[in-house]
Amino acid sequence: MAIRIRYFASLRETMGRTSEDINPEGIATVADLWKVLDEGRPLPDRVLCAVNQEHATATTLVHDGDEVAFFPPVTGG
Amino acid sequence: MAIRIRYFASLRETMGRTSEDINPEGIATVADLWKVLDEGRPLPDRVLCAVNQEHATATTLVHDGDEVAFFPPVTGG
Amino acid sequence: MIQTISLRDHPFDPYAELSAFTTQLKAERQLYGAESHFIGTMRNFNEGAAVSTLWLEHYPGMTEGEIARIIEEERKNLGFGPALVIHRIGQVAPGEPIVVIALFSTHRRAALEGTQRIIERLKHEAPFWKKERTPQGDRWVESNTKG
Amino acid sequence: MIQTISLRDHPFDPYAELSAFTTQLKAERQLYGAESHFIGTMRNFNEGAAVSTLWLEHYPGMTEGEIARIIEEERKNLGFGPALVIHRIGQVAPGEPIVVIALFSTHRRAALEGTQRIIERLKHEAPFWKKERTPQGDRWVESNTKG
Repeated sequence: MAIRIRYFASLRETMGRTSEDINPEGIATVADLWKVLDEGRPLPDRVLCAVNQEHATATTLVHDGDEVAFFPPVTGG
Repeated sequence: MAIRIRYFASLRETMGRTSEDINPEGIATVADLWKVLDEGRPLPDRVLCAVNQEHATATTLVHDGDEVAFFPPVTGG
Repeated sequence: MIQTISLRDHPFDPYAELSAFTTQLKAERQLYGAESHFIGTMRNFNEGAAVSTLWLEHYPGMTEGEIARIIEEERKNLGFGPALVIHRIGQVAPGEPIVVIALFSTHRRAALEGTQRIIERLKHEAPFWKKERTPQGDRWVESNTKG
Repeated sequence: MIQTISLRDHPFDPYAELSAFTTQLKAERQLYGAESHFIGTMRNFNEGAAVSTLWLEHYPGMTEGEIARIIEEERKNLGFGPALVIHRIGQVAPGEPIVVIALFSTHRRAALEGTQRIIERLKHEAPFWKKERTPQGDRWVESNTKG
């Protein structure tokens, strides 16, 4: 399936990229997706995520065409 | 002793006066003072008072030269 | 500590007042990351009756003193900085602001909670009395609502 | 319901924005006896270090969507009316406002509590990230404080 990945703030700097389009196989959740992106490592607690621009968790399901974002705790306001 | 009395809002209208200077004898508290002003009737619960421009109660002592005010519940803001 | 308590017998523009007060803080403004305001405005309806004008009576001297005391007590509790309170007296028309409160603080909690506590206490402790002019005649407002 | 959510990449005058929003309400303004504002401003000090400028990153689309969702949920709970939220993005200098919130309601509780809840939730739910430029170098702000 086709997934659009986005990274923000310190995580964007750590990952060394702003976004990427990937076509992973055999993944169901955000946690599965992260492993593909980060060389098999599990999703760290301090990394937050959104699916299609809504807050999500490690167990949120991802589908073909989704936009999935990863970012550190938010600090606006 | 000499006391300056002031009335506000609906109580001013009920009493028919804005202020008065009186020289009562044998009174100690705000409650005593009210009886002098209102033909011996006790201070009603709904009448609030201030002595020298600070909130007071029926048992607050009054002294020569004091300004004592009576008024209904406040409704500002 | 910069502080203004002002009773006004004429309409005022609350946004211009807030802007002017902030300007008065000058460089000190940068100490405060948080600023909280409350504006109470006269509605044209109250308890089911149309209200055409309001008369606000007060106790000159004590009213200002009570507002200052409330601010002082809350500042001691909460630790906010500069404070502005403007309150109308005399005749007020629908749509006109009656009260403006502004507080500045380093962190948001002091300004936000202080504003809430000051408007609540002002309504129950500061000597003001409202008389409403309605089509059924004049009536004194008997008490303020909680919250 | 009149509502504005606006992200700005340039400084703005919060008092002029509040005034303009109120003007936009026209006659509806008279329905609301209470109006509550919060302004968050950039200080020139944070956690012991002088801060010269701030960089505010956001997630275009999601940021506006999250703010709208927060307002909608709180409006359902509290029952306030018109709402304004302005938030800076990009480069911010000390003394410049970062966020402005304004709520209008019939009675004071909805506007006051709504303002407090919206700033709290915005700080913990809306996707913004602050990077500070200090004499010791740039650093990402790691988390927002409670209250």
